[in-house]
Amino acid sequence: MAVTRTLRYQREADPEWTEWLRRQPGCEAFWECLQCGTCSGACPLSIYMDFTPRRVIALVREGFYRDALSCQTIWLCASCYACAVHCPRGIRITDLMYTLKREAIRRKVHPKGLPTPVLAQEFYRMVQRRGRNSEFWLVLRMALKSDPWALVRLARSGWRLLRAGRLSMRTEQIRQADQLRTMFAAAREGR
Amino acid sequence: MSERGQKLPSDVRVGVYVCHCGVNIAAVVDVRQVAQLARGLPGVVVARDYNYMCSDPGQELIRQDIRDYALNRIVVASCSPHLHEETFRHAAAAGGLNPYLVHMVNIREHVSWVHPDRERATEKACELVRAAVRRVVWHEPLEQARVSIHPDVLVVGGGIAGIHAALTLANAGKRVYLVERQPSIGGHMAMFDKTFPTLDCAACILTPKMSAVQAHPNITLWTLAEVTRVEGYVGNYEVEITRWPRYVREDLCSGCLKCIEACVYKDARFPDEFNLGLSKRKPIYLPFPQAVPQVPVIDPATCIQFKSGKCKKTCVEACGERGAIDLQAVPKVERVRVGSVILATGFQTFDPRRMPEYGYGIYPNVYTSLEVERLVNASGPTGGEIVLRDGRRPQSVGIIHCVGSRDRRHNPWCSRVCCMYSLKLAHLIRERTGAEVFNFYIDMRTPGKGFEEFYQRLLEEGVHFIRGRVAGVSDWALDPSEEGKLVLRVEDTLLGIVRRIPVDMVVLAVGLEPRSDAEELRRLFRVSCSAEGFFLERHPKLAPVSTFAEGVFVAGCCQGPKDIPDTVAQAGAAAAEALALIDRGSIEQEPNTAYVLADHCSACRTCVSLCPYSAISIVGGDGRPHAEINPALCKGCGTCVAACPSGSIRQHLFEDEQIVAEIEGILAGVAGG
Amino acid sequence: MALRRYLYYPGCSLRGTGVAYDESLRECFRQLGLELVELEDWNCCGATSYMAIDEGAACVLSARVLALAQQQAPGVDLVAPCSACYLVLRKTEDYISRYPEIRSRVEASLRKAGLPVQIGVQVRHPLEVLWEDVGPEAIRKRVQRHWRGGRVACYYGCQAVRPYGEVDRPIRPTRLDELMEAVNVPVVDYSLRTRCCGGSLTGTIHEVGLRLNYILLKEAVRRGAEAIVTMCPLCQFNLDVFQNEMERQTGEPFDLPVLYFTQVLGWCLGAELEKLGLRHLIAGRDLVERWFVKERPVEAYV
Amino acid sequence: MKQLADNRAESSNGFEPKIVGFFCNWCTYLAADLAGTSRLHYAPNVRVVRVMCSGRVDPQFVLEAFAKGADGVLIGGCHPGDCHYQEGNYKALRRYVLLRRLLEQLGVEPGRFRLEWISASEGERLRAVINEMVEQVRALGPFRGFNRLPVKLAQLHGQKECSKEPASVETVEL
Repeated sequence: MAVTRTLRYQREADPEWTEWLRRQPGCEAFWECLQCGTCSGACPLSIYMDFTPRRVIALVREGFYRDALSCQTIWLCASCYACAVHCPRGIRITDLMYTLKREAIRRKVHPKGLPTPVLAQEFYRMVQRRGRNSEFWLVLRMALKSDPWALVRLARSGWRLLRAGRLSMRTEQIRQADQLRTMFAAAREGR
Repeated sequence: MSERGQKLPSDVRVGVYVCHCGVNIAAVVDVRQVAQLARGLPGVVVARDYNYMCSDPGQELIRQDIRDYALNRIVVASCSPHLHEETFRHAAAAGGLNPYLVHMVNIREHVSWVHPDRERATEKACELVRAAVRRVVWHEPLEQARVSIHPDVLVVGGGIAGIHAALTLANAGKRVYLVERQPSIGGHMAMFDKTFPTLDCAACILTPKMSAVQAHPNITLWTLAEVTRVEGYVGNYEVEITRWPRYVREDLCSGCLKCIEACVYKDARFPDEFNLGLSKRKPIYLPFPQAVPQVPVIDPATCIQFKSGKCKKTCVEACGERGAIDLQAVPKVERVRVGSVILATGFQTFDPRRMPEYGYGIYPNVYTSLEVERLVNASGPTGGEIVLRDGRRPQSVGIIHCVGSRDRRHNPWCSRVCCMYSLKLAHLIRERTGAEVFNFYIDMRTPGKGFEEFYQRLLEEGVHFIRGRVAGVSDWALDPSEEGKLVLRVEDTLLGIVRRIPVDMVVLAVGLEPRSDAEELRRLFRVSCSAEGFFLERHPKLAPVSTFAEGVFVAGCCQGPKDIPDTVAQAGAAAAEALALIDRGSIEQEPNTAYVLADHCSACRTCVSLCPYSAISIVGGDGRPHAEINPALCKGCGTCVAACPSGSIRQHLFEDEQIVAEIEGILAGVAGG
Repeated sequence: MALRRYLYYPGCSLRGTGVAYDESLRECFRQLGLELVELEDWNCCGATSYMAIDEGAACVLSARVLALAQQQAPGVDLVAPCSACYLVLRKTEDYISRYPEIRSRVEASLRKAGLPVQIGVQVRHPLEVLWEDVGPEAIRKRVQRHWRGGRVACYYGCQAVRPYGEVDRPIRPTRLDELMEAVNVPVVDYSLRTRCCGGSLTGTIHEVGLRLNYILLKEAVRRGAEAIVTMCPLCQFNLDVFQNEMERQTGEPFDLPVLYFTQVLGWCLGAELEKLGLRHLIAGRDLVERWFVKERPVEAYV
Repeated sequence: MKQLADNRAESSNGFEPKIVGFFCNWCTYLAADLAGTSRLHYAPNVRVVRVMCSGRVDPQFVLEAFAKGADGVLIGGCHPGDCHYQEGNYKALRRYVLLRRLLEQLGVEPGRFRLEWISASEGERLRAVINEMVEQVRALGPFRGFNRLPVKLAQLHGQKECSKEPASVETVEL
């Protein structure tokens, strides 16, 4: 029988990272968390998460950023904001999740095999280039990159959509895509 | 300048004392440097810094220096004058100096606690001390005026706090007016069945006190009454009380209640306020069986006679010769003079309709804790049976703690009593129905005498304690076992698992909040409220029942959430403070009154209409007319002083020279001043 | 009635799977005398994915939309029918005003593009416009057709009523229900009205996304609803497209029309049937065809 | 021109405005005490002169403060209806409105002179008001003295010291 050993050494905690997180937009209030669990209770997806949202906050408060960044929780978050509207402390948990997602991608520690980060990145690339998202091509690219078998399932719904006149295979693009690219560049440079 | 020059005493000898307040000041402000600076200021003979100026040795230091250095002005740089001005005035007086030759500088609340930057905090402290030294030079010896204290007391609110305060005062031989807005005294406590943690019957301990109020020769009890106007000041308040008609005369009624029986409405059909609408009453009713006074009341909103004028008036008939029913009664205004006031107006419970996620008002089986108090009460709408609105007996009950409390969207404070009353209700529900009871809590708070033991008892009784705040209550069934139930979705935070718990009954442990009209009362009595709206005590530790309006005291939940033992203790304290005031007979008044330099006054009358106390009159009609200020009426606001076009009104302790000197002192370091 | 003008930001979904929303919204607004002028050269709002990658870029995307609105018709409200677009645009406005760091980035990018930097655009959801600018009473007075369909469950979804929005109160909103009642459409008390459909989860973690929508449909049926009324293209998509698949997996039959509120409203207000995009619906075709017919005016029933 | 440029430079770096506060004893002074007990940190630029009521603030004090080199003056009183002395704060308001007009003529920018209602429970608000005002005055730069005084105002300013006659300027109706 295999047993797992779970122990956290205090040296694994990084209070500076917690401080950094606190300064990120939307993350100011997590320090006030009461650990009441309202977020998890309100979240329709918490039952699929490896850590409930409340536990994620507990992890970031204590500076255990490795657990917080590599967990599935943040990628199961559908950004529905139920936690944020119910939180008695006014913590914008959804915005905290976004920050963790960004940080996980930046550090490349997001769980492999989950298609959610793939979708996010594909979406990002497509809009970055064309200014708009073309649903058909987005889903196709995501499936090819993460789970080609899903195409079989997708084909069925795709067919229904096509018949209902809801599937467009045209690539949407804005006229001034170059203007948008200039803007991204300017924003990256900052002021 | 000439005027000021004349007044400047030739031999000013100032002593300056800079307090460390342990580390409270010294950790931020360089107190040595402040004292150093003070030493160099004109007029300063001695300047010291000391660990605790308010301590006995600190005060002795001042006394000693007055003798050794022949000091005639004192500046103490320490905390807020609201805290220790009296202390240092006493110290100066003990050293043989007139107490009004002392001035305080607030370098704690206004400097060290709010400015973390050492250099800039020290700079500010130095400037404030410099300003104070310049100001104190202009101080003059003053005599205290005394006002006598009227020995009668007004108690507003007839809950347990008001009742206890009134009885304490009356037993000490003082005359008390007890004013209650409801038709009976008793307040929220009268609604409870048992009290935690001893589970003694609320009625058994409260009813005798209510009767004692009624019977006490020193207490004038006015129910259905409200304070509508307040004038005057400590020692001499003039209060106007409006008494709304009961339509049944208290002096004639024998309490036989035959009128209620005789009402043309054979069945009770209007929501009963005392039972929170869980039962019905007639238009003529007794609020509850133990009501004091034991006199029925007629509700004009539902009585046929008042609505249409076409009632057979069977109640009048039933009363017969006694003739206690007076349908012509009109509001009556009483005016009383009292020396002090105790505010004991209580609280209201949080309205859970403000949190639709808990389904109150949507699902009939969601109750507030106060409603359940009535349900478990033997004299309540169900005779103490715990049944749902449809008559079923619940087999499972969920009690949600902290409803409206500890919530930034609603009331951020902890309501203090909910954990304990939830335990009490859990015990009573379990005892009487055998139902499975779930408590959903964020933190269990049981810090009173016998409280933790009671929690332990509940744990042993098998009540569930789930640490987690319920996210929502709904009748959404995901599983056949949940059909027909209310489902609570909650993260059991100790398990780290989200649970769905179906129950028959949900109890919302609603928090305590200030009454919605506390604001009006606050204005009437000119007391302050804290940010959350509870009446503000003068000092949270050292003056917990006094307010910033002298002679007005607070007791009970109008000052903040508290349980019955704390409420009674506070009511006793408020009564004791009032007694102390009365027995002193008189009170020293701050001599900061305004006065007129008659020679300069042109009797232009600008000031006369400005004075809110009508303290100013024009005298000397025959020769040279001028304004005169009655020092007994003047409260020292200084509005007339600022408004006098000829500068002939002045104010003790706030003389123009003093204030201008202070301004100059502050700005002395600025170039170009 | 004076014609009110709004700028219109359809968003990517209304160009594809949400085309029925686009068509019925335009028609519904026309019926009420509200003019929609489509924003020229609009771009994607960034949706939920962008924030997960690059916060600055996400804000720049939405800021361009807002700036275009400012440039093309200053002072005119911008209608965003997709709840996700609505939330993202409003959140961006909030972030720009709240966080100087983000503001300076956004302003730099707008300046570079020659777009207005000072943005004062009011972003609004069609439900909010109908409720506040027209009002349920005025809509009630304009009813032309008597609803022949069954009871509906009003599903608000998540984004539109969440922290940055002002469509309705965030917990147990009621405006969509009241609007349906105003046009005599019976509603059921649907306690899952703001429970999330999972958004793009049906595309990523399909089983989870499917389960969320199964729960929503099942509860609507349990409540006695014969159709669901939605106000977001993603919600409509998720609830509409996968009913077959759910039926296969659970063995429970599902064939509920999932309508846009603009379709129901438009029909009741007497819109031309062909312009309501009904042909784009997938589930519950039989009911849709029975309910939405060219009908005599409402007087015939009185 | 050069001097102007210097002013700007000074205002952007190192200029710490000096603001005189006149706080009423019952509301704003207590709010400052509360800010202290709550350990709310705020800008250390305000020096408080305690008065019993905002109604005690003589226009002369305000002029005196500006004349002696204050960069701003903040009067704090009780909210309308809350005055410990019934309506001293209304008197202060009337005086403030008039005085602000006069100060503007004298070249004192509106941001330098404020009247705020801050109750005993509003420690947080006190902090916000002070921080905001300090920033505002910092942006305005140091106060460079009054414009040339109109005669009437010169009288008003010095009246308490030099004149025993009732002043004939607008202030009489205060």
